[in-house]
Amino acid sequence: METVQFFNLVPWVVFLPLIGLTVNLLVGRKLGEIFAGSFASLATGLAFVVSILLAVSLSSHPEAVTIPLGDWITIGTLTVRWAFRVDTLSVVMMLVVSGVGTLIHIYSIGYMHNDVRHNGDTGRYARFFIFLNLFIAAMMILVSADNFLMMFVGWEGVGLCSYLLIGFWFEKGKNGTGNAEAAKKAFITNRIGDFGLLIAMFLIFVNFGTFQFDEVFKQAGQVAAVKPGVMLLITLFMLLGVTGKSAQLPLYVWLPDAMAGPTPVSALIHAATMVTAGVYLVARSSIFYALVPTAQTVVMWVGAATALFAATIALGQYDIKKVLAYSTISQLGFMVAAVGMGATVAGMFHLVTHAFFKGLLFLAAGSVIQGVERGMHHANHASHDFDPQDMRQMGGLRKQTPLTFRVYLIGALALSGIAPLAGFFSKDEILVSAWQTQPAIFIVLVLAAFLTAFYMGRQLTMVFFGEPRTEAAEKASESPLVVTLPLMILALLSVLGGVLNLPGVHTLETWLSHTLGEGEPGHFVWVVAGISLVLALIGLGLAWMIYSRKTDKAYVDPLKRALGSLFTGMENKWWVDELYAAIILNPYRAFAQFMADPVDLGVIDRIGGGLAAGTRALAESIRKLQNGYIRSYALLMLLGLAAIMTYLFLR
Amino acid sequence: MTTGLFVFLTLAIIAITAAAGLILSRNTVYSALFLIINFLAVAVLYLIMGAPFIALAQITIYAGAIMVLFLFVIMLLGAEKPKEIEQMKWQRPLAFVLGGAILVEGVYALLTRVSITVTTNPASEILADPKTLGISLYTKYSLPFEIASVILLVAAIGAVVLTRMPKKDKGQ
Amino acid sequence: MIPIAYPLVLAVILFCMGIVGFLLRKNAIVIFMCLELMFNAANLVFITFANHYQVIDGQVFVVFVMTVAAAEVAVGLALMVTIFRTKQSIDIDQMNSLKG
Amino acid sequence: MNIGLNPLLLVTFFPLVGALVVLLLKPKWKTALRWTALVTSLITFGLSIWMLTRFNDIDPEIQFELNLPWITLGNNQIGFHLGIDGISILMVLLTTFLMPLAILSTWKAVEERIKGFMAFFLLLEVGMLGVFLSLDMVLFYVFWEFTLIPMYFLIGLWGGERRVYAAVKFFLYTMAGSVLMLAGILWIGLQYGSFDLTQLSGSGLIPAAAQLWLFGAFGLAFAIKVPMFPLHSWLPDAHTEAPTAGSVILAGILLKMGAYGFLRFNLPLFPNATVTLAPWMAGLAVIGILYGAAVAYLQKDVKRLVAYSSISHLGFVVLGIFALNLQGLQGAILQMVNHGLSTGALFLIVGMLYERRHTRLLENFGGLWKVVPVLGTLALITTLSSVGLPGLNGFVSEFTILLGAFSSTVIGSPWFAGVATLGVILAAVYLLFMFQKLFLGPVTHEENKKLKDVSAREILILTPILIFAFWIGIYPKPFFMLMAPAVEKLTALVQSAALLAH
Repeated sequence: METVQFFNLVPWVVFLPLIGLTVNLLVGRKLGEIFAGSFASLATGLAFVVSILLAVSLSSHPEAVTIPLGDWITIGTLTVRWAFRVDTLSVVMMLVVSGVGTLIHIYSIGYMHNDVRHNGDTGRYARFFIFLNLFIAAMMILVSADNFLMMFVGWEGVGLCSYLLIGFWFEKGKNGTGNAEAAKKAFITNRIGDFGLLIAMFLIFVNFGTFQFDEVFKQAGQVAAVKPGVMLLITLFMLLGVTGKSAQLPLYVWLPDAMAGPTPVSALIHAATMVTAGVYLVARSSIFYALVPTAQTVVMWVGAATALFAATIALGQYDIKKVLAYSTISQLGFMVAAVGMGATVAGMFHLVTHAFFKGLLFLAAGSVIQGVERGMHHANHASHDFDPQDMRQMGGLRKQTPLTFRVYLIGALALSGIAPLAGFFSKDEILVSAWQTQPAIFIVLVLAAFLTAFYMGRQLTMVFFGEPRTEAAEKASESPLVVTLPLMILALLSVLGGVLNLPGVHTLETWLSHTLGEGEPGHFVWVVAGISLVLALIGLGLAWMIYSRKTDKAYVDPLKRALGSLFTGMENKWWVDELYAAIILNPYRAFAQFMADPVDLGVIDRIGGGLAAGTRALAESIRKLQNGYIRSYALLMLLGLAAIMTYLFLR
Repeated sequence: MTTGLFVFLTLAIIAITAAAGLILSRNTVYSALFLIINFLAVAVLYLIMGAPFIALAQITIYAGAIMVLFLFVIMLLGAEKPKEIEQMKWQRPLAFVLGGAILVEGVYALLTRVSITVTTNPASEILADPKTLGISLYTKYSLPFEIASVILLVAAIGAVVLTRMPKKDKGQ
Repeated sequence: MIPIAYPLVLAVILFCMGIVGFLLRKNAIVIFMCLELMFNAANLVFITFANHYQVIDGQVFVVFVMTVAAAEVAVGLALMVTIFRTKQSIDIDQMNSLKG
Repeated sequence: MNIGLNPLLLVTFFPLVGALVVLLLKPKWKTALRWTALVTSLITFGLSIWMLTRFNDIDPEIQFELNLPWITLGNNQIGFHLGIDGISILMVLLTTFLMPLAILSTWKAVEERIKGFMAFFLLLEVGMLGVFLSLDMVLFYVFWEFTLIPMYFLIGLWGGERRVYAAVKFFLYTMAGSVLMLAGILWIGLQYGSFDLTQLSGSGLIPAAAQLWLFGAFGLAFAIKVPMFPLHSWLPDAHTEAPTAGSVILAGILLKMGAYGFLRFNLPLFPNATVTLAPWMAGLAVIGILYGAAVAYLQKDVKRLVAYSSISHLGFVVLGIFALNLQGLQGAILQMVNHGLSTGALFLIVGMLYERRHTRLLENFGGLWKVVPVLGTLALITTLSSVGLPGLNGFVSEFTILLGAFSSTVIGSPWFAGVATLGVILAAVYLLFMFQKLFLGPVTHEENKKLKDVSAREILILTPILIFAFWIGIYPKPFFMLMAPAVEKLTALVQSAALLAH
């Protein structure tokens, strides 16, 4: 082969961010913000370059390549290597992660400059980029691993970064601990998912004898034939991991709280990349799922249910980022449903386009928030009860932040599925495969898509249209170029993202088929496209009609009157957090308390203490014999003498 | 009843009565005096049983020296009539019961093992001679004898050390 | 010539009386005297058997017993004096500092 | 035999030399005392490294064996028998590695009676090394009990408020167990004419019926030391009251003596009983994992929290041991090392906080990451290593243990490992709770606002531990290689012996 092969460069996608973080760790604080930010961006950018080189290499040599780096765990039959797997699937993920990652790094240079000042600790600027680079490294490990265990390293590593970044302003939030609590919640919820993944891995090792993707998938058919129950268990436990990481029912609850992190984090980790890891996992293991129809059904319903459920909640939120968070959950539901239906390519397609437009939306939201914050400082608000993220406090921002408004509009339209933006094509592919195979799923997803358009319309209207509802919104201002430049690039991608897998061309389909096997290319069904497009337009229009009129300051959502208690449910996220607190957290707390106090201190500690006390009581009673009276000792001696003599006589 | 038996019984009664007096008398001085009577009675018994040296030693050392020492201490401490109230309620009855039991058992042991027909020997010249005792002491029992002397020395020194008034520390 | 059992019985009686006295009285000096009484009873047994077996060893032992008794009385009374100095009493029941 | 150059003898007794030197110094020469102890422990560490370089890591047999006649008891010879293999060498290295760090941590913490402290500390090292190197049961017992004495005084003299209670409790619990072990040792010795472990291991001499109660007698001693549920109640008190260095050594090494005892005695001597009782032991281990985690969650005292976390972590060790396969056993041994490192480091960090604030109650802290960023970061890494985050040391061992237990034929059911995996979640719950209470949130106490960040000495203490945490997490191969031959031999021995008996 004449073309140069760059496969050996693959470890650098991990090493480059690691170098970036090490340098920042050592000198980042001393060399200032510009250096820390740009060096971290450079590291990620280089990782993106490496990813492109890998993609170029793959285009001429589409077979999977494994680049071993070293041994990791070797015990008996258990052999796990640090090894990278370059195939079309992993490279797609790498491109998304490092590409969107680089843009968000650049955005963060400007965003964090303001954020550290707003929150009053400039010393944490470098730390932010250290964490971001660590995240990129972990995510790269996740997507480029050649075995389940190494993937798990990245899997937990991104969870850690998520924890660190959600709790970045660990002294802020509700009661001062809100952010720290949110971070902990995210990590622990993810750990519940990881528990499932661990069990799945144990089962894989016991039944396959290896963790390596190639070998496992090679044997999958055989094992499924012999032990269908085991395969079902593996896939279901894996699904638990997926629901944790990709925020699906029932483990989605951490993602809305995760919005406590700085906005670039929400964009990068909690929208574009990390949360899609679950989708990636199912795509990677699509061979498993193809073998177990029951598991497929479960996955698909989990995804569809999440898509609809989260969309309803998004409808009732006022926090600009929370709406996007629930929207993310909902869109992840689409992807999971897609991979559950076997439409892996459609899922991956949506994953990519979603990374573009949802990343865009979050970053733009960040720009809006900082704009409002600036306005807030300008207006000298006593900032305690003022929440710059509350959409009720905004309004009319299209004038103050025109550029942000435009990119936001593009993102929102893409998300709503308006042709010919990226979201239209990817969502359409999912709907088509549902239409063809699972009508029930189709109905649920279409409903979710309608709600998506509606809540995006609501958000657009509340934030950008009408008149400013507060002084801060009135005085809000546009962000600097370093912030808006990534927005524009992402907007461009959101517009053009559909090209990746245009109906009839199927670039992505062909590309991924080298890894996922030849699938049936999704047809373009006019009926479906029509339905979804019309519904999206109706949703947007309806939202516009309902919300554009509201300008008064004491903001009451118009839907509240129309839907009544139903809206209260949406507003309160259907009380799921409270439900979990009641059935899991509080019982565990009570159980731990019961174990700690009555059981450990009261029973187990008393066993030893009781033995000691028994000995003591015995000694105490014997001690009384030693009364100090000589005559009484003499009497006892005599008693002994008499007894011995009596014994001698009676013998 | 032979003369010997009569003498023995008389002495025995005196000894027992004196012992009872020792135990029961409230006044410590009386107790000491009763004990002297007891010693004397027993000394006479020794004499009868052919141990004149021991009998005299008993009178001089025990009845003489030791009991004088007792009386001195009693007088010195002024402890002729201390109050005696029994606090241990089982002590008294048990003392009698056990004392009685030992007595019964001892007497029973004696009477079942020692025939009543075996009598004491008349005093023999050789055994009664202090010289025999002396020879035995200085030959066969010379080592215990020396040890006994050391014990006496230690006791003498010990008594002195113990009773010495604690010296008031100089300069205080 | 009396039956050998008689002085032995006498010795037993005296010994038991010593014991009972020891147990009954609280006056430390009387208790001492009771000890002497018991020694005495033991000595009587020695003498009796010396006479019975016609050997001198019994008498030798009596000498030793007397020696030890004398030493004991000397030390014991000295102790008594010391204790009286500190406690102002020779009630043996007050000497119970070593109780458990 | 060239006794003078036997590495084991040198390593074991070199601290004794240091202790003697410490005894000769005057109590007021504080610096000299500290440096003597530190240098001694460093030289001991150097000696153990020297030993490692000469150690043949593909040989499963006992190496550097030293067998001197010691006591003759009738027909029985009690030998002064030392030796090392792949299992014990890691324990020895862990001991010699943690000692200098622990001593360094006392630099500011121990100001009174330094002489006694250092002497006891070095004596403790002799005892612990002796335990790991003895191959004669009686000698083992002597060292085993010997470690109690210095630790008793370290807790009882230099400990916290309830130190005497804790010291006595520690002593009595351990003693109670080991007395039964002594009975077992004597019975074996008298019955089979040897106290020598190398002769008895896998000999199949002991009949299955006797094995059961002997397993119980030995196992009780070890289970108390580990400690396994429900014999753990000495541990929270001892850990909490001990001085920082004492807690480090207690958690880092003394607890490992129990697990090591299982490996060295119960498995090779009583293979049938081991196989029979393995599910029960595994069950207790699983209960311990979950129980320790649950109880740790609600502790108010940081040290108590870490102490209960030890129960949970050592539950994994026991689970791995009784999985009786390569993954389980090797994971268990590595987990012993890892627990020594991460819990040791946690105790060191708690000690550093205590030196600054003189309190261990969680409610008195909060938001410290802002005040002491470097310490916060070090604490974060330590916490994560304890949580078992992949890439750090804890994960490798916990994962291999669970994998071993999951596939263990001896335990017989994947349920044990499955339930134990829940411990992974719970570990995150209580450790992140701890981290949050200490370092996250706002600074709520005025006193905390001016705390000093770590000194160079403190960084010097923690860095080596964290280096190993990363090393084991990323490239544990050398550690597995070191123990693999010995573990393979042990596994084969247990399995064949158990097969013979069936």
